[in-house]
Amino acid sequence: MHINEKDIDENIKWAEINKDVLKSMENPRPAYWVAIGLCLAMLSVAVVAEIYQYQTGMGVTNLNNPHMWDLYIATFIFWIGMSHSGTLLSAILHIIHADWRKPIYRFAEAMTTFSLMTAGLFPMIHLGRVWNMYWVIPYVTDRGIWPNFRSPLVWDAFAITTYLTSSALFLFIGMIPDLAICRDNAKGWRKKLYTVLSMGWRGDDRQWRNFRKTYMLMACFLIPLAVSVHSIVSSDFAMSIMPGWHVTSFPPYFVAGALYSGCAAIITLFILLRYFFYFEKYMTIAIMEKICKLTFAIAMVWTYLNLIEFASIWYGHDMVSKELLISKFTGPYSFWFWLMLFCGSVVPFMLAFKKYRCHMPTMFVVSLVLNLGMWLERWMIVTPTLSLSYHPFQWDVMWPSVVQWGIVFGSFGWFGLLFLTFVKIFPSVSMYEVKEMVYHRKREAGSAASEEGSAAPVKNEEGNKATPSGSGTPGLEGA
Amino acid sequence: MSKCRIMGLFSDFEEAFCAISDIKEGKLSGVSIDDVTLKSPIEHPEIEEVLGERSAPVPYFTLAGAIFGITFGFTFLSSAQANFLVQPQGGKPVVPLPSNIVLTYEMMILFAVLFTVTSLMVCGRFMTKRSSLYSEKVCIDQIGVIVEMDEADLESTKELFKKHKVLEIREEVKQ
Amino acid sequence: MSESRIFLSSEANTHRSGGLPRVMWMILLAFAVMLPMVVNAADAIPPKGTYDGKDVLQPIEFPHDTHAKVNQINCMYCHTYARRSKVAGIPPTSKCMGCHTVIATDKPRIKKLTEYWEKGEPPKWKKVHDVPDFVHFTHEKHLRRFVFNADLPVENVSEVCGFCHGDVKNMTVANKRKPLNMGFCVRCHEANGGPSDCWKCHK
Amino acid sequence: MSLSNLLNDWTRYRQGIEEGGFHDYEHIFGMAIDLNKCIGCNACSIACYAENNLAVVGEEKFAKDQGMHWLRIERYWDEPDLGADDQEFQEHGASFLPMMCQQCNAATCEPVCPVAATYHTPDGLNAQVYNRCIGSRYCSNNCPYRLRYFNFYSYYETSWPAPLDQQLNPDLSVRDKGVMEKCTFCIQRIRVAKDTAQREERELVDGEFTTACAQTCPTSAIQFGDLQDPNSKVSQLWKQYQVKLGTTEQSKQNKELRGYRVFESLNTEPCVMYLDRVREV
Amino acid sequence: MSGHEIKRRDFLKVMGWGGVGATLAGCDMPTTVTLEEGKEEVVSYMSPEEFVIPGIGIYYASTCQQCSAGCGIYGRVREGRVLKLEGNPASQINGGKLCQMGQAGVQTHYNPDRITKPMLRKGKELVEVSWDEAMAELDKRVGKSSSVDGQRVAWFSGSMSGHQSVLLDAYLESVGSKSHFVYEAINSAVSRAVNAEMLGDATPHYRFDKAALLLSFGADLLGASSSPVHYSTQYGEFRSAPRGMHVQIEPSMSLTGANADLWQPVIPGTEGVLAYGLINMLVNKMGYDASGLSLEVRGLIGKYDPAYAAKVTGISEERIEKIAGLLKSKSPSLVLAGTSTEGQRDGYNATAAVTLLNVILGNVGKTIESSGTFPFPQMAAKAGSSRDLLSFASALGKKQYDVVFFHGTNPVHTAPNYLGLVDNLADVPFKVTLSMFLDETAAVSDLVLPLLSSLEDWGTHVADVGGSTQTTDVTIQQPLMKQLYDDTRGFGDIVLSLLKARGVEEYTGFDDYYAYLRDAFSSTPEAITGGLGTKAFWQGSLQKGAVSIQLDKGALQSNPFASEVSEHKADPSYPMHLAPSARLGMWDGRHANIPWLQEAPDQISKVVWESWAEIHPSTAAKMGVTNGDMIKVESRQGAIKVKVYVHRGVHPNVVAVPMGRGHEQYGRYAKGRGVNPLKILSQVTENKTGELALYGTRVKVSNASDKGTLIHMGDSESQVGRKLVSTVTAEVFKNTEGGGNSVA
Repeated sequence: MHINEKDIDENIKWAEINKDVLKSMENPRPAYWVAIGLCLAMLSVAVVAEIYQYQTGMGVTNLNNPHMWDLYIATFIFWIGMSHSGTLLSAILHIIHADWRKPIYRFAEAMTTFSLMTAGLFPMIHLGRVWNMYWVIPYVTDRGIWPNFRSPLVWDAFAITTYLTSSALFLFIGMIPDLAICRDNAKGWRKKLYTVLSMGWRGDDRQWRNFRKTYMLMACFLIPLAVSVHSIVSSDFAMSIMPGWHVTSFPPYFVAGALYSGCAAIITLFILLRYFFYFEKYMTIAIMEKICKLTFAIAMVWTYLNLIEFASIWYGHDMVSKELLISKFTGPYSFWFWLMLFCGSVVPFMLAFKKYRCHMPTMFVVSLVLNLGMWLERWMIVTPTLSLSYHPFQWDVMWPSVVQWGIVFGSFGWFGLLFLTFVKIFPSVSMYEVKEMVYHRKREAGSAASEEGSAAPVKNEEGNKATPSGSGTPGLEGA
Repeated sequence: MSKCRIMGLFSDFEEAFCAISDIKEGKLSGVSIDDVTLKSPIEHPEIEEVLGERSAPVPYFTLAGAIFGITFGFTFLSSAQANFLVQPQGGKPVVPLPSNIVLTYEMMILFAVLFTVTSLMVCGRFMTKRSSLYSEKVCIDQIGVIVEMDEADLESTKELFKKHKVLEIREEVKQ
Repeated sequence: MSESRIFLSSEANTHRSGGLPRVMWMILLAFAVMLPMVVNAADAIPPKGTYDGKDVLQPIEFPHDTHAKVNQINCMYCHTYARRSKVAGIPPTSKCMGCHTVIATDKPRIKKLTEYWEKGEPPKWKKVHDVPDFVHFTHEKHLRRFVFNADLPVENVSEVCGFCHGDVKNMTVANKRKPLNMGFCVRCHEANGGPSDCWKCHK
Repeated sequence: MSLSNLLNDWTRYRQGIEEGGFHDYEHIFGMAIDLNKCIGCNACSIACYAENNLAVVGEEKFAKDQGMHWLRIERYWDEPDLGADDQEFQEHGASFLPMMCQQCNAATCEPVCPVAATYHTPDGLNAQVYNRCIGSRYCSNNCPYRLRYFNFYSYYETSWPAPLDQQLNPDLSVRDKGVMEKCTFCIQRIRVAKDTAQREERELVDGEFTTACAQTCPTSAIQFGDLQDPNSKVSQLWKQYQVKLGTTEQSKQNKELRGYRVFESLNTEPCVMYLDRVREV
Repeated sequence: MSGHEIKRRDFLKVMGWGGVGATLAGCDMPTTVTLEEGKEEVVSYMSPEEFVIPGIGIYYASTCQQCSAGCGIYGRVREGRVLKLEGNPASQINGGKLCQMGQAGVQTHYNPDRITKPMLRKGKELVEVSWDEAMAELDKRVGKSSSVDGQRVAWFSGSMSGHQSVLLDAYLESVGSKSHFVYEAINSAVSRAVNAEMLGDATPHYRFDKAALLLSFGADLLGASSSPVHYSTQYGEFRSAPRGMHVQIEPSMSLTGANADLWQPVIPGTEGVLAYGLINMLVNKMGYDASGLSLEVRGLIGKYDPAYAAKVTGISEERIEKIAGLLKSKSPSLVLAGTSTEGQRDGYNATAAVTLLNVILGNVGKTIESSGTFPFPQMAAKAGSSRDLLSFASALGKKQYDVVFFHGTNPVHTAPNYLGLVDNLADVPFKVTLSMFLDETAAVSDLVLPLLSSLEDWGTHVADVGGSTQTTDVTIQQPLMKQLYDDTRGFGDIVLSLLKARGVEEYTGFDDYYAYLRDAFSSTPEAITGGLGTKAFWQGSLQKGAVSIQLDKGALQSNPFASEVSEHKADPSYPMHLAPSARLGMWDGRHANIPWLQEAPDQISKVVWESWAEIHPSTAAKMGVTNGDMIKVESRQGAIKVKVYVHRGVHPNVVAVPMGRGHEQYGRYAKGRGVNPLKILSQVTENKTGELALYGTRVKVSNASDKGTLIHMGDSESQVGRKLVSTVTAEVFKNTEGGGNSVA
């Protein structure tokens, strides 16, 4: 297999980029439709399960007195976690001018938005009285009652609202120039849609200038926001007094876990999109390698934080937490716990080998396994604590019912459906930014090769005074 | 004397850059650099070298949003808590600082982002009608330079454009 | 007005009144985010709100106006449990018959009543003023607060009843005229220093 | 609440911290349960079913641990305090522990409820407002005693086939599905006594109110009363056994004295004192 | 009959449901709340009593009928519905306390499975008929005009007392029947017989609140005893400072055993040897004076040297010595025998040995007091025994009866299979059951008469346990609410109408049982009324719930005797002993249809809703079973399959299967749930008294190879190092709380 060492072939014509990406919105491979059908089927399982649960009561989930939370909350955290990579990585990489993010950030951000929308469903599904869900929102009534702002669940509501709004806006703002391209090329309802969404993008310097600042500012705000969101989600547990939950290292642990699962999900979706939409030119193996390396690094951070947690509990004085830890290793859930450690800490070592990194089918499986590990991590946070907490008389081992599994299963269908619909309607590769990437890379390459004077695109007829020296063109001054 | 606008489409940025440089250097009488607008498929921050630092006040709005978020957030939360009929404090103060700080922080970011986006819409003149000079090619791979000038200078401008290998010149259709 | 007298005589509410929230609400107003509820109730307002209740078909079309307005019978003469119990109670049939074995015996409604009495079966009245089952309203305490402890002459008790039941004096069959929702209760509790403990009403 | 009220509150709070807890309540209802006397007979538990409209969930749901017993008698077989466990036989009998909501003064369930459906009343009780509850079940997760029970189903539909429903106590609600519930220290009984006292314009007297469990306990192992009332039987007992609120570890003058609170080291401030079980060895 | 009842007690009428802030429907699930005006109904009283105020509960005194202890209760009544039962603080028996069965009395009353109309067998089926038809049928069979032979009429009931008993006697006399069988599956008939012989008082007062040591040979005082609440209140006193010590010797742990300081397992049937061994040790080693005993007794005691006792019982000599030492050092003590001691082939002798311990230790008169003599013997309690069941069964076998009445007991459920009760009953031409439920006995009857519940009916009761040496209470049972079903009748009313149908002159004047009771009270001697007028006395008695009767002073005699306890033999083919233990809750099975009690965890195993067998871990290990696995318990009379609960509170040779479940009929909560160990009892009777030997059955136990889980409350049986139940030694207790109330 030929391995392309470049992130992108800088000789791609800009018009070709437009054509390729626009084509993706029309003619995907048939596998795309298979995936859509699969997602619909999965979603319908969840819908049936949820209707049954709504009518009958939470009892159908097998939840019981010690186990008041289970898969719903675990999966909620999983989806929240998955949402972290897209926006957070996109924002960080944007700030540090890592331009290889450009072909992949759009779908990663879409993944953020949709996994947040999936995550947001879970607290609702999990509520005993969904129809009163709106009581968590601080709205003014004459009854003089408010939500309890002390509750981490209310923080969750605030944080998720903020995060969803911000990351959806970030995704949308970043997409405006591309929407303008779509607008110029679409017909029918799509034309109307893109005309409205592109908000009158003209591509003039005023728009670009404000656009650049806006995008940078939002990126700056999104980084701390994303970190705070998962820290707040971790405080659902860390703020309680339960052993196994009341852990100081939970916020960084959750954030690391979030990035980890997000990166793994990016790999999965990367491979899928690359296949569905013939994106081999843009989603290159070189980029894949970079994500894999990043994922590996985060996996090691996560492993380290795991060990920190074990060590601090092991050498700590809290006997109950220690018992819980031991039971995690040896108790009724130990198989899943070991599986989590295997998937989360051992499997990523495959990422250290270039042979595997560059082999798409392997990476597809590996990324799914990593995400399985991360899902197990959330389950192993939620359930064993409830099974074996302070009061031994109320210990219990509980396995989720088919209703819970059905809804969790269906949530993947829901996410998949949203995501696949999105990539079909919107450009999943940022056209203008790939152009930028190509442009700057070409100039870099040009500057390196300027002695030969062959590929140098820079006009120098009027002397060197008129040479633009923007970002991405270092070293030109000396030429 | 009536004003008119023309747009020249260039195949690459350097040509357009040089053309604008020429305008800046006063090679085109009656046309100042402020009359020039650049249209491009990608962002070209380096154009500021010739166009000068044009204003982009988005950060001020962001700052305002953040400050509003903090004040509104904290005020809203603590007034809600103070007005809570049953005072569910369980031995803790009415206005709990730790949780309010967390929530205020979220409000700060939310409003900062909202203000930023709003200001982009306003400052970037979004949601306005596109002029007839708009060319789809600008969104593909060509650079447009729009110059606004007296009709008298029309020809010299065209000349300048042609000198820089303009591909196409569009004139605004007069109503 | 006697109503306001009642409220002025109440103790100032220590829990909720005054300054900061109003200032805070002003700030809110300035930001023009939330408009309703800004006007914080002053300390002398009977419960606000109206409700347009529908007519209820009762087994006997009991004329409250004839009893309470024309004949000036005190509310608590018939709804006698109100001063002792959480419920005001429908008067026992024997109480009706106490008068109506003599008075107006030829009227059709009274004939209907006599039929019930002779059958030994009380009429099945329809409930007009209903609150949800998780609300435990107590008539007795409200009467104590607004009538007995407020030195209101017992003859005027209908003013207090009217807070929640409307002007029953001028109705035949009682009709729901007040919303009787939580906001309605809470505003009055705020204004008059009533308890704000959830468990007072919800158990 | 005005600014001065906010500040006053803060001052009160600071003082509370200095005094080892915030105890500025009208009453603090508490219990003393003598495990030396408790015989584990279950009478209290059934009395609670009768008083508080507790649903019978049936075999399948009980098997899934979805039962609704606000007051449960726990039975342990081990003997950690009498040296090694008996090897062959249960020579010292069983250890019974009646557990109902401990009405913690620093309840861990309260701050986590997103809608403030559980909060501390001026009576010093840990209230659960059923009609406000949205069923997030966070409170139960954060209760180290696991004494909160969730309505996993609309139990009322099957629990009281007519005419069993006529037995339901109208003084408190029957709970629908999706609502958390727990022991209230028979608030409806306390309220009746308080109302009577108010009507007669006097203070609440110890002994005129008690919980259903304390009322029925055949050995009088459960005592219930107001800890703020220095003359009440229960506060006398707390004093007698030198058990205090506002501490995470009881410091007694006489170390041998019985009396402890379950998990008091977690600083939940439970209002139920247990007197140690006694065995002659 | 029902016409004047309304007039009589109009204030008990059930007020309209919606009347006063109805109860149902909790929170606002959108579908369940109707707050529209005109949806709910509100109904007033016709003409209530002055003290009836809607929204305020009223308390009426009555007597609990959930077991035969006769506790005084208060019923809380609101809007005409009885909501909750509480103990009557004035009661001498329970002093304001109540057990779980008493609390559940409301669920017997409101039970959805009560029968509401008389049922007559037509063809194979029981069909609902009118009272007229039912009474006509009765008249045809046992009425004045019928040709029935009074000798061939039998009445089979549970234990009873008071005016109902008087009335029933009158009826049986009018019929000419001498066959009144009084049967209780849970009884203490053997102890009564021993006490009557040795102490001259069948039911002396046990005062363990005065004792320093309680030594119980399987007496489950706090659980299934003749007066659980009474004994529990006493136990509370007993445990207060100065704290008494409690030693329990029994084959499987009862609720009482679970509270013992020392619980000693024993092979059923060797308790007598152990008791003699203790006596031997006390006399020979501890210097107790045996000179008061006859030579014969002394000779017998001499045979049981501790080494022999240790060999038979399997309890080490040191342990026997320890217990003897305790008996010596802690005086006064109280030694009691319970079902496991009594329910043996020679349970009488074993019980006598236990009682002899009291005599030797000098407890008689100290912790055992005379119960006095009740001046109205016709009203005194007729205590149940299982001997009556056996003789009834054998009489049935001989086809001695044409008409049998059943009331207050369910022999078809509780009788062992070998008695063949169902088959024999099929030969009885006419069987009448007076019952609230269609239980097993009612289901095989030809006529079922629906009874009022105990909360709807009148009655008087005399308890045989409780009370002081000076007085005892005749407790009054009064209706707490209007009857739920119009076509149910009180027991007294039915017997009265039977009497009238027999044309007994004395009783024709009474409209109903209430009138009879009023009349009986109006003729109360002044010594009892205390000079109050008839009406005032009646009202006062109703309010108090009881009439206090001065007792004729009695005295305990001491007539020590002893007879040999037959040797305990092993049975190689059925090596295990069956302990069909009775539990507070299900009792003998009569409460199996109360949902609260089905869901109340068993005190020992914490199992709900199903049956279980308790075995020792070593037994379980041998069989390779763990908690929840199915085992087969097989006696010579049959086999049951039941899930197993393993704990160390059982003797390794014993399998304990609590009774109470395994109903084939009865209501929705009881039917088809669990197993009934009484069914497989062997044909063993107590030699002397002819009682059924409950603990005399030998069984073999095998693994039924069916894994399962027990439905039970709780998980860990260990505190895992948490300080949940903290235990201190009696030493510490004595140091701090000592003898007085002062705390050091």
